Amino acid sequence: MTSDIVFFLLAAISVFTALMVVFSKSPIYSVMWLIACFFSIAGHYVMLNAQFLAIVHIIVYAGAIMVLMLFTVMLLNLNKESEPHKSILSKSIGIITGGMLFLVLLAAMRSTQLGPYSAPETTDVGFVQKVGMKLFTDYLLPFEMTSVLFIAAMIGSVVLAKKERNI
Amino acid sequence: MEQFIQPINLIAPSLWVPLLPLLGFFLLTFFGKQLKSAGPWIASLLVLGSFLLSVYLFVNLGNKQSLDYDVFTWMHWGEVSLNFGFLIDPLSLIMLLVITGIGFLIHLYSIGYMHHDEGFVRFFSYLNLFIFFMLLLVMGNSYLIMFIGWEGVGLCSYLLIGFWYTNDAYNDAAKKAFIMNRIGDLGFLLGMFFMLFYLGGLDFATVLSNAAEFEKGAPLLVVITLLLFVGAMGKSAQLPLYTWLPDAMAGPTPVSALIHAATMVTAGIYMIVRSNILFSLAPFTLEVVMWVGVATSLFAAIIGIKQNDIKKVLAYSTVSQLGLMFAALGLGAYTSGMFHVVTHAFFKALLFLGAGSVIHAMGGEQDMRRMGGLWKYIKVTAITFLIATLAISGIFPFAGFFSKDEILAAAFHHKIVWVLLSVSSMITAFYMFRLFFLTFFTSFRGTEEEKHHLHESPWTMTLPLAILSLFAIGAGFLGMPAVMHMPHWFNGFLAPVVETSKSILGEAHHVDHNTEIMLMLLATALAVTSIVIAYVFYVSRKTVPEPDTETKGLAKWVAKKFYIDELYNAVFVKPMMVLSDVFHVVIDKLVIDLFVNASAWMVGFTGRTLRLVQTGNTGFYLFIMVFAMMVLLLIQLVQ
Amino acid sequence: MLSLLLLLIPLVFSIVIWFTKGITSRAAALVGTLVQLVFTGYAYNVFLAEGSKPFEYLYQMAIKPNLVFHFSMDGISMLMVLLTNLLLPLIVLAGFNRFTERANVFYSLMLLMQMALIGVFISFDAFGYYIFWELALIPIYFIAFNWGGQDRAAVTLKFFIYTLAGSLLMLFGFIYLYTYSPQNSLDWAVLKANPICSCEQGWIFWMLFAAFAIKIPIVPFHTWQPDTYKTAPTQGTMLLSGIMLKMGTYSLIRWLLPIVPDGFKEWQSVAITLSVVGIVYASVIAIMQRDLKKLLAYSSIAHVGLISAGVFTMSRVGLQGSLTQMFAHGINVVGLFFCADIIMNRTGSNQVEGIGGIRKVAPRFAGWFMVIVLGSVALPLTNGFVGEFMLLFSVYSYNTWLSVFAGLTIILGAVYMLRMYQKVVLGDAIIENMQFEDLKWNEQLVLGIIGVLIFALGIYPEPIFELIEPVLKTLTP
Amino acid sequence: MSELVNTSTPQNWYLLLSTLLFSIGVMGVLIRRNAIIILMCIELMLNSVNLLLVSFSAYAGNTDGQVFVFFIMVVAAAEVAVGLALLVSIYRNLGSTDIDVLSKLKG
Repeated sequence: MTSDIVFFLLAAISVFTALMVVFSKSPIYSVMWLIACFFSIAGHYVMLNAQFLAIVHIIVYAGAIMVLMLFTVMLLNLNKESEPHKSILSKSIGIITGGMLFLVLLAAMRSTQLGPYSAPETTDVGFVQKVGMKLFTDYLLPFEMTSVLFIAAMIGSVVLAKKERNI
Repeated sequence: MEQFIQPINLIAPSLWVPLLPLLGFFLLTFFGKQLKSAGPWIASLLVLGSFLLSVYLFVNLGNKQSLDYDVFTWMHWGEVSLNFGFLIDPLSLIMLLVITGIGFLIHLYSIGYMHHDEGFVRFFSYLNLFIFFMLLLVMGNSYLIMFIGWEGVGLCSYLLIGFWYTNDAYNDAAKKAFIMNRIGDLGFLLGMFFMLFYLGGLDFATVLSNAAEFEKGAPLLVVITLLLFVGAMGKSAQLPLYTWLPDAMAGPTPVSALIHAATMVTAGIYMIVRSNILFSLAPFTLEVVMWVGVATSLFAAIIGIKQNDIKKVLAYSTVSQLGLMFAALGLGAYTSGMFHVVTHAFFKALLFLGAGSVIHAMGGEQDMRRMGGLWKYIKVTAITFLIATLAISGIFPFAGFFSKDEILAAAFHHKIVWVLLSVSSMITAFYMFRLFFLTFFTSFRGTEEEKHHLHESPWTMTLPLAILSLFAIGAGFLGMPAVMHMPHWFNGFLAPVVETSKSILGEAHHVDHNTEIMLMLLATALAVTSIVIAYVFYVSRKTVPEPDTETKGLAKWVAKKFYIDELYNAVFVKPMMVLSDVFHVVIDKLVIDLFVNASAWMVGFTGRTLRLVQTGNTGFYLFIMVFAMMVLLLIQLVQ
Repeated sequence: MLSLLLLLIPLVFSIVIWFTKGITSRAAALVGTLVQLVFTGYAYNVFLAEGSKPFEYLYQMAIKPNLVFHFSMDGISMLMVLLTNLLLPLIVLAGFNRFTERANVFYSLMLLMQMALIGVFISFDAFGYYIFWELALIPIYFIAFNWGGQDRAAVTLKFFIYTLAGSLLMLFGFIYLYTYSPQNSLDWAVLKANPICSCEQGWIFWMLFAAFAIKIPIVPFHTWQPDTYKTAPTQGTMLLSGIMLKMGTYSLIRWLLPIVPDGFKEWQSVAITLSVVGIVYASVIAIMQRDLKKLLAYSSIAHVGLISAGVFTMSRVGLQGSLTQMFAHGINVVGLFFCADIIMNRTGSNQVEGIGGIRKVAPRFAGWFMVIVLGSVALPLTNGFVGEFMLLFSVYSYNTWLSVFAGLTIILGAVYMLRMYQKVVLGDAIIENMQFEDLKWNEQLVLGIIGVLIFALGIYPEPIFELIEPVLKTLTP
Repeated sequence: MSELVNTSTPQNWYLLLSTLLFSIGVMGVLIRRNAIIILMCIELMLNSVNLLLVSFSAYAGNTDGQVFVFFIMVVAAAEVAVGLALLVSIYRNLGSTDIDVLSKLKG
């Protein structure tokens, strides 16, 4: 029962913060709400016994990505409300479409046949050891490839963000 | 034919008959330069070799035996197999002797005639090739092999007519000959398809024995024979496909003698005699053959009257004589037609060679209006020419008399044909003597220079003339009329070939002896009358045909050959050219490419239209993306 | 395995040639094609001795979808491989006294083309077949585009799009066949053994036929061809007309006839009529053509029209005749284009009119040219006649009247060929002070080989029959 | 240990939650014009999917799902890095991160 309560609590926080991300006026606030949202999701991970992922999630998202975002927002001086508003019409169309997508996904979910899973023999699926074993045996090649991807992304972003002098 | 036994030992010699000239062709083509002036002699000797082999075969085979063997399988599919094989029977033997014999003489003659030509060696290689194909034509044991020869001689005819290839008019004539022949060949080819499909093969034995199963007048046989006759019309220059032959005189004169008088053009007659059973079973075709022959004979004879080129006259006379032969075939007198082929080969070759000798003496001049009085300059030529002219006019006892008389006798029961053929013979006698008198009598009408140049030809040319004139005199005695109480050797020799036809056609209409004698006398009288008329015109009155520009009225029509060439040009050639351009410019470039380009334009148009959807508004793109995702999910759900 | 080697030799040489330069390139190309020819000779012997077994090679590229490269060989494939590998050295040799810019690329592409063509002929799985079919288009596109003449950009684009559109339809057809084949297989034997419902064969027929008809080309799908033949460099034209065009007719026999027999029968009359109309139509156009290469292009359309008509009769004689004629036409048309190339190269004119007089200065050339012309007008004892006789007979067996029209080819063929020969070679030279060297050694060699082949196969076509007859027994009722 | 694992909660709820988060992300993408916020919304959507994967992994007792999440994070990090670099350079050129200004792609 306690776990249900924890879940609902976390879920409420997630949804609320997500909505705030979308609806807050200033980008700075959006970033902040998003960080909060990520933390709640990390909570979900812990609830699902995926400790490794929870930690990585916080490090990568909250620690790295969001800091990067924050820096960018400040660098571009976007913290003040500079965004011209969209018309009510286009806003409502967006909301309606999003809502409809939600309904459709809901309908899809309802018609989904979940499980039945054979009861998991172990509960340590999310432990560092397990994930590490997987990562370094079955998924070794993709794992190594990600490093290549990262280097490419790094170089790419440096090149893109660099000031072009000779134009 | 079952009584024939195969004399195996004769196969090898018979194979060498066509191979020798082929060897000559290759030798002269590839080693012509090395052989130098020996080349033509080698070529001639090889043909002589063929002739001797033919004589050997003739002596050993006689008409009681025949050779029929396959060398290898040429084409085959499924159950059908078409073999490359030879048949030597009395009919082919006669043709073999004529071809190789006259062929050799003409080779010999050409050594003298073509001596100064730069294409001397090339000429002989073509001649050898021609002999090869002609031998293939008469030796084949199936229509297919005959067809090889048939097309092959067409090719050689093309090569030899256009021998002087720098002259475009000659090239045109050569091309015309080839194409006209090809029209006929298509008929032949289709005829072969019918035979292959319905008669189960193409070799003579199969076709003729299977055809004999059909009743007389069966439509299939009529179709086949008509198609074959189309082929014969092309090759043997019958109406309406005759126009190439007069033009073919562009070739060197020995070629005209060999190909366009003695041998190739008689291939059509050979073919019909070869398939006489088919034709006898198709009376309708025989009727057609007869009328075409009669019409051609008369038509060409009339044109012959007004020609002034010595070779053109001879050409029309050839067409006319061929018509006569076809008329004989149409009357069912196969052996008579064949007999005339043989005698005609001798005297027409002689005429052409004589004409060649005249042209040689005149230094290339062919217009009779510029000749005259040549008798005293070139005696040998003149005498042999006279013999040949008498022979073609049908004067006793020259060869033409006997063969022509036989045909007229066969036509006697068919009065209209008989009258027309007699008229045609009479005209023949007239224009031949017109030619003779204009050339050899009265006084010389050429330039002084030409007069100075006049000389008798070398022995290589006069010897063939002499030999041929012996045959022109004597060949007739091979087939003595019944009234002379001598055996008709020729008919007897060919009897095995036509015996089935005889039984199909029934007994020929025999004229009794008195009538026959009367017919002979009448024919001779008509010929003599013509000669006298010609004498009065061209010797006594010394008439010389007027220049071309002054010809008027009907005479002009005749001199211009009734404008048949112009008619063909306007009806077939020109429209074809226009059609060609229309197809190319209108249908290809406009109609079909319109569709092609229209589809290309459609693609472009669609692109230009769909481009407008790309507003560049990122928000809009996002919206569309989400919306489309939703729709896809919905579709998935609904299903 | 031998089949794989047949593919690899040209590929390896193609790569090697890429790294050579100038004169070495064409020498290497000649060596490569000769090696391939010798090897083909060996393969031919093996084939005659052991049948198709040593040629089986299967490579499963993916299991789902079931994509297979299946190489094998039957008599028909062997015939086409022989033709390809026989003509390639001749085509390479034909360019031996010419300067070709970037010769390494040129000959490399040519060898690549050879590989693709062989791949088409020995693929027994529609997947591999389709890949090679498309692969063959790429080198020839670049050859025509880079070394072509006037208007090459537009003309090659038209050619490329035209053929590609056809292939696309073919791809649809094959995918459909794949979906409905019992084991989800595109293997030839499987497709042949399990024909789909005859109600659907009709449109499958058109899908595949469109691709083949464009490649062959059958009127009215032919408008890309004359321009392309004209524009492409002559060696490219030889490849196109001598071999690539045979891909279409070969495919009619290999892929269309056995796989959709009912569709074939259903549309037989239409296809034959189209082919026969094409014969007369193209022949008539050829009569008045002013451009030498375009004239030959139209004559080629006429000839292949007869070939496809023969295939569509579905009879033994028709198929046998068409294969014989494919081989013969490949040889003849290469010879014809080579002669045209020599003429254009020496006189600088590509017009039928306005040359003339070549025979006087170059009698040997004129002689060989005549021989090839004769082969092309199907004179008996030349290779053209054997095939044409059988083809016309097959059309005759199908319908007498059609055969009359088809037979016009022997008249019209003589008309345009002799007209061309007369205007170009005979007569007096129209160009003043014409410099026309007689044949050089390589030209003599090429024309000599072609000439000998023309007569050899015309007199004794048995080797061809021997190869194809056992196969045809299984293809026709 | 075992009571910490929240498998007693029906998995449907996790599905519902991630669907909701995903839809909110989509909505944000649609109604906001600031490119940075759109980028954030995309992150949100990615996270909802991650959540889904982790829940399936936990319920099915299969680690593969978590490995996938790991890779998604890697891709997300790379994407954000490149995306932000793009934004910086766009801002530098156009002086704005408003997506409505980015209409150079008009066909």
